[in-house]
Amino acid sequence: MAQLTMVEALNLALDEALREDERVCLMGQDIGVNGGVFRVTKDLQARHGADRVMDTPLAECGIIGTAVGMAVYGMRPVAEIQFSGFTMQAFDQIEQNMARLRNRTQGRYPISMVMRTPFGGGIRAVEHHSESREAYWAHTPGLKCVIPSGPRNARALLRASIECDDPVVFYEPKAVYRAFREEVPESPETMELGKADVFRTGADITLISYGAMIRPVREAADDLADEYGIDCECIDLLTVSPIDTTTLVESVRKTGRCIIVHEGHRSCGIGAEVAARITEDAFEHLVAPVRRLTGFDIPFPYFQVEQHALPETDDIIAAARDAMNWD
Amino acid sequence: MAQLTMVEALNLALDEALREDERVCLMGQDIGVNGGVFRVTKDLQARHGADRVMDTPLAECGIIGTAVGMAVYGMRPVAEIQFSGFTMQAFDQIEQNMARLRNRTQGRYPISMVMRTPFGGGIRAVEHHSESREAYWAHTPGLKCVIPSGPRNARALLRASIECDDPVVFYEPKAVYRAFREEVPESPETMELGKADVFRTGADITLISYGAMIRPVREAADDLADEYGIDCECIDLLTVSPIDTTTLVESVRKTGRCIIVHEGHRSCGIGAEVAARITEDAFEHLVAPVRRLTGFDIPFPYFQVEQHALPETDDIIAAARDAMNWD
Amino acid sequence: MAADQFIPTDPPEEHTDDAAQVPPIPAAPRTPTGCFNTRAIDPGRIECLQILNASGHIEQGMDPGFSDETLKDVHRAMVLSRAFDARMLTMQRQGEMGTFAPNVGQEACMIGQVWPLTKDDWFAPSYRSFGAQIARGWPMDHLMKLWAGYHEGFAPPPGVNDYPFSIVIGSQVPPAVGTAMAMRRAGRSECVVVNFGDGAFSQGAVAESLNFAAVDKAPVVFVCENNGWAISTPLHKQTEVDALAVRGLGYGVPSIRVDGNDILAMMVAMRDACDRARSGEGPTLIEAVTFRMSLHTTADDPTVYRDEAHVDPWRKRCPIARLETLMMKQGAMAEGDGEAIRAECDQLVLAARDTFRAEAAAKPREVFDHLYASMPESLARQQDEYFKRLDRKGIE
Amino acid sequence: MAADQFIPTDPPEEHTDDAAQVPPIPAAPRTPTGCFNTRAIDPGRIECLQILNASGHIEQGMDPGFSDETLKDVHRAMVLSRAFDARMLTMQRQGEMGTFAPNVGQEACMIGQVWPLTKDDWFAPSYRSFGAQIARGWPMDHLMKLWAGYHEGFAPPPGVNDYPFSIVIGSQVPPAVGTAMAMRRAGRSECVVVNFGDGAFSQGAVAESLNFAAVDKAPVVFVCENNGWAISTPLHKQTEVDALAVRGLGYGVPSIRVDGNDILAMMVAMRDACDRARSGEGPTLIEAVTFRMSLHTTADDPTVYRDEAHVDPWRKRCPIARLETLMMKQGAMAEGDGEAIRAECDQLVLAARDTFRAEAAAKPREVFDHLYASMPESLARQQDEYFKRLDRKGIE
Ligand SMILES: Cc1ncc(C[n+]2csc(CCOP(=O)(O)OP(=O)(O)O)c2C)c(N)n1
Ligand SMILES: Cc1ncc(C[n+]2csc(CCOP(=O)(O)OP(=O)(O)O)c2C)c(N)n1
Ligand SMILES: [Mg+2]
Ligand SMILES: [Mg+2]
Repeated sequence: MAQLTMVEALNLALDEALREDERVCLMGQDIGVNGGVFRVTKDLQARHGADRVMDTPLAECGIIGTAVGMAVYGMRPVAEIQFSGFTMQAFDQIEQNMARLRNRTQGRYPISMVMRTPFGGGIRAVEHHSESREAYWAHTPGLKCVIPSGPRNARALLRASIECDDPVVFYEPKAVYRAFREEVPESPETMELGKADVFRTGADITLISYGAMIRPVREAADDLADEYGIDCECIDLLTVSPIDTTTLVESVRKTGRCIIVHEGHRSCGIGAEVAARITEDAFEHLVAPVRRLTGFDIPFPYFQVEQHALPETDDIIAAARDAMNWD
Repeated sequence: MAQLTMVEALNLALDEALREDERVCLMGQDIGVNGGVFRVTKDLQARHGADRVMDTPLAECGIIGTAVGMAVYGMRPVAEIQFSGFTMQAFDQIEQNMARLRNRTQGRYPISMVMRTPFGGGIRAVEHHSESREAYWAHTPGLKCVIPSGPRNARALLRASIECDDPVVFYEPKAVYRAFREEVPESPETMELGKADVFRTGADITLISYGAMIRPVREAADDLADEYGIDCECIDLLTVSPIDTTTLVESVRKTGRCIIVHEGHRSCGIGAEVAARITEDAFEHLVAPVRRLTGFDIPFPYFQVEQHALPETDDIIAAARDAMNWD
Repeated sequence: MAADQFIPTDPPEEHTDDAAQVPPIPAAPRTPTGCFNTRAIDPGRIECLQILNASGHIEQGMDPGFSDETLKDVHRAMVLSRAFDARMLTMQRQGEMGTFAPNVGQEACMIGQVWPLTKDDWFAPSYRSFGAQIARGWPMDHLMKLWAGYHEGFAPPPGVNDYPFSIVIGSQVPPAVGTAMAMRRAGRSECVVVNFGDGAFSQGAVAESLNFAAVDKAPVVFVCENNGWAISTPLHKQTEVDALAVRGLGYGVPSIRVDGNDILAMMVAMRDACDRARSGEGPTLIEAVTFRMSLHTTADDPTVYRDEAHVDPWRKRCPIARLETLMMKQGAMAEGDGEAIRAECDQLVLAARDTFRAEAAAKPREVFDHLYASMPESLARQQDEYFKRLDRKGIE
Repeated sequence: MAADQFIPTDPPEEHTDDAAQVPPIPAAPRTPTGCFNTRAIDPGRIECLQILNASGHIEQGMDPGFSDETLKDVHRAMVLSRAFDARMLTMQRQGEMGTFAPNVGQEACMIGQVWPLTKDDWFAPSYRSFGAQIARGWPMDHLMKLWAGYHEGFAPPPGVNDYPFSIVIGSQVPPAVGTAMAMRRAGRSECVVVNFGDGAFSQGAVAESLNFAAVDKAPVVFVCENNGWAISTPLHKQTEVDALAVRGLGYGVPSIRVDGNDILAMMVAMRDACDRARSGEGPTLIEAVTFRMSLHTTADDPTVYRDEAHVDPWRKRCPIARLETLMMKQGAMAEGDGEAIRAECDQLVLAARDTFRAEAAAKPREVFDHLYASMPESLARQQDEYFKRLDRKGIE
């Protein structure tokens, strides 16, 4: 067992995958000698060679497009996009080939690849470096979108994503990269994709979230219990596409109240989808409408003013108290 | 007054705009001599010259990127993307500059431009030619997304979009292009963007839709009244971003039931957003959960089998009858 | 002050004060006439290859020595492509096909570019490359399904490695390079041929692909089929350069122009390029210069934007006729053989049509089947909803 | 059969049977040595410009004859850029700035590229171009706001036409071309200068931009500041070509390499290119060859990936020192002047810092203000929600 940060846990998962499966290769900007701008791929080129851990030219469309082509040939590329804001440069290849080539060829060419990219705010970065656009991927048939929340599940989910026969957008909450350490077992671990994690059970209200927002949700649940006697059930989606509707609906059928918390923009965001599904399937159990506590429909604010545009612990507490008083 | 198809009405609006405002220019692939593959820009190059009605090279990112630059200089470009499936090639420029340059420059450079593109299925086209991805635009802060449903509102909304000081994605339902003719007044007309149209009032259930789906919704409402005595209120969103929440909520507060019908994929689609908003604001009036009758989360099927993947009149009727019996 | 006020009067001195490691930046030649008065690179310096000239004669000393059998094979493949083309147009006009993109006149490009490929190699076609697809082993009835809007048509047939064609212009190019990158890593001596048009060359994705292929020394041959038009857009509106091959050099990809209506030149250039790829020398760009003789697609009306006069001169350059002249001359073909082969090819196409008609069946219940390796639960629920809809409508 | 089996033994015949309108496809020179044995284009043929050599001497006969005043102006601008750079690094280390990208060593590129521009022209910078931004009239305190994460910093100051810098690599280039296209249509003799790096040149958007500019004859000057590195990626991993300028020729854009550490060469090349643009001759690409002397950004640690030995030779090529040698020689500068100017520039930067400190204030209530010309109702509702949140937290 080792106490690892998320960055170290991801590095471990990649190293394991490279060791155990010769089809696996990594590609991206500055991932080789430099080990990636966040050091997620540190030392991997030295260990596995420049043909398996490739520094690419500065062109995201080229990265994703060529990764697709490698997957078609049977490799399992893991492509890094330096920040999720730059996935826009690869949108065509993501939507047209990564997501659809399997379908187009009637299953003949499975696209077993992963696009890893750090997302989200909270690290005082410049514009285009704090995007949370998981809803784009959830709205793109053919993709899966996986979002870890801590070192241990990051490692297990990344391994599972690399082993998955479908293309996965692996969205890494960069605010968590070095935020804390966690015990990560020696022996390889994977987790089932598409399964949400009920990490706290409770009777009064369901709090749904993922990624870096899990921390404030957890804190809020503690405070709500301690200070207001409100008993929260907390769910970490882990996979935002496909969404584990069953787990969510089961919870809300029990609690009757729900808040979904995320950084991404509100309109047509993950929260909209979660709210719609829960309302469809748990309507008669709902005591209050599902509340969305999300990023606003504005570009992520620059770092002097970014903090309060993100849902914080006290905002979750306030929203939960409101929901408990709803009428 | 003239009886025009939507293609002719759009052509009229563009011609008017070119005549009345010298800042307006058109750009796109094959829009000049060829008049566009759907002939929306027919004769406009001959009338207004090749510098104002420009044939561009085959590069969508270049088209939208340069259009942004023209807008920055004070022109009002109207850029055509031949099919909405190819807007993916321009996603970077749409998200990073078209949508955000005004905000980035604190209002110094308004991006008064329109990206026109035909969307939707129903014309037996090949893959990538039937996409409905308005949810991408609705999830992208800074854009407006306008969708006409008939010749007359197409002409008025296109003029309004060109006059709008903000960037507009003008999504043209190509199944309607030549589907029917409508009276279009001689004198120029515009319509306010962001306002939904309640084109039929009713007491029992609200049917919300836009674009090519308005036709089956209208037919379904007629049949539901005639055959089942169900009195539908029908709303044409016209602008899917921003959504005219007030009009929707008012209606559902009255009817208590709602179906949203669209071609686009379901997860994180416009229907999710509409359902979430209505539930937030009309929860206590809802008798049944908002029902989404939408495209599925699969790539739009090839044309031999596309028909039944689109909501049809009888599907709307069935859904409305279900909703009336909901318990 | 104008540029020519600083025209140097003497040849510049050599510098002697730079450290050895300083890159050779201010290397000669420096312009003697101001900065921009000369175009430093002359597109004429791009090499051009023609072997079989427009009258069907082999240029002196350039005979590649192909056997009669080889010539007969490629000839037949070209004739078959044209027969398929004609039949598809008819079927489209009769409502049996969706939009279709003819390739009449481009048969030498089509067949020449896949001629050197083995089963282990890969081909990434564009939508106009059906002649090449047939030559690569795609059954014609299969391609008919594709053009008629059946999902099955896009699945590469068993034993064929290729990509299905790409509808989004240029989008096949980055994956094709990726497949080549994978081959190099696998240590196999295989290669990829990727086809795209003169219009497609304007896509940034194609430029990125050239660069990726060059830095990776990927075994890929880029074939830019320059047929002069991208729908209504003639080459001179698409680009300022005359020879698109020049573009490859900007990415370090050796590039050549080939007379795309000369099957021998296409075969030779392609074989060399594939050999280069297989032996680890990296990518090549071949600009095959040809002409779009017919419609862009059946949805297109070229009379709106181009003069038939542009087409006429190209009629004389028919790649099939040109090859036949040679074959007649060197005895690989006798009087009447041409007609016989044409008739035989027509029959093959008609037989394929019959198979197509017998087999093609809309399978609305399969549209969810191939998106994921295992279907997510929430998608399965949508499929249920869809099946109920089909049930209600009484659709199988 | 290998390529050289068909080596022609005689020069090819001319063809005489093509109609006049047939494009000149199989034009000479045909290769005498197989298809790919020669690289048809020799990158050495790209013109290179250096005027002031590395020892500060003007190459014989190349004196552009700039006045002392002009030299003093550009010298001062370069010194100011470096002073700003140093101060920003300090401020960043002290926590007063966000991530910052130094441009030390690239001052000749910076200043030279905007030197010929008037107020009416436009400049589209990349993030490392702050020296040029200062020269274009962006107050230094304004730029400090930008790097410190205040929204106001990105708004071009009154009277300055320019784009704010682009954070997304290459994304500024298509809009810059669009602005030039608009200028041409407006019939003004203005031009746009757009700056991007050697890494950025791998982006497809940049390739598309060259093509758009060329076909439109847009008055734009592309400045590719080739500083040898894109974060940790050296040029030879970024591309196979030695001279990026070659790439412009593939799109029909006249292109030149310039010694980017030679302010005179930059000024002359830029002036010529801008003149070309203004007089309707269309775009130009200038590859300014320089070196990234320092960190990529303050978030970067170059010791991980590059050897200081690569940097050393470039220290001798300091663009400021080189200009000072010339100025001393021609009497535009006297002993001690350099120190005085440096001190003066440091003072200016400190004064800007004071203004910045006095003025910079987070305005969380303004983040919704500038997205739309008029705020949609549903966004206004979100703003209300946000304001209530701020109220609850006690934030102004
Ligand atoms: C990205 C994209 N943009 C636009 C189109 C529409 N379109 C289909 S074919 C075509 C012209 C292609 O020209 P070229 O590449 O020269 O190939 P050719 O048709 O001549 O074979 C266009 C613009 C498309 N399919 N994909
Ligand atoms: C589209 C995009 N991809 C990646 C990045 C991350 N990134 C920032 S700077 C940089 C290197 C740029 O190199 P170059 O263009 O040579 O400019 P330089 O930093 O040398 O001035 C990278 C990869 C980005 N900002 N945008
Ligand atoms: Mg073409
Ligand atoms: Mg660089």
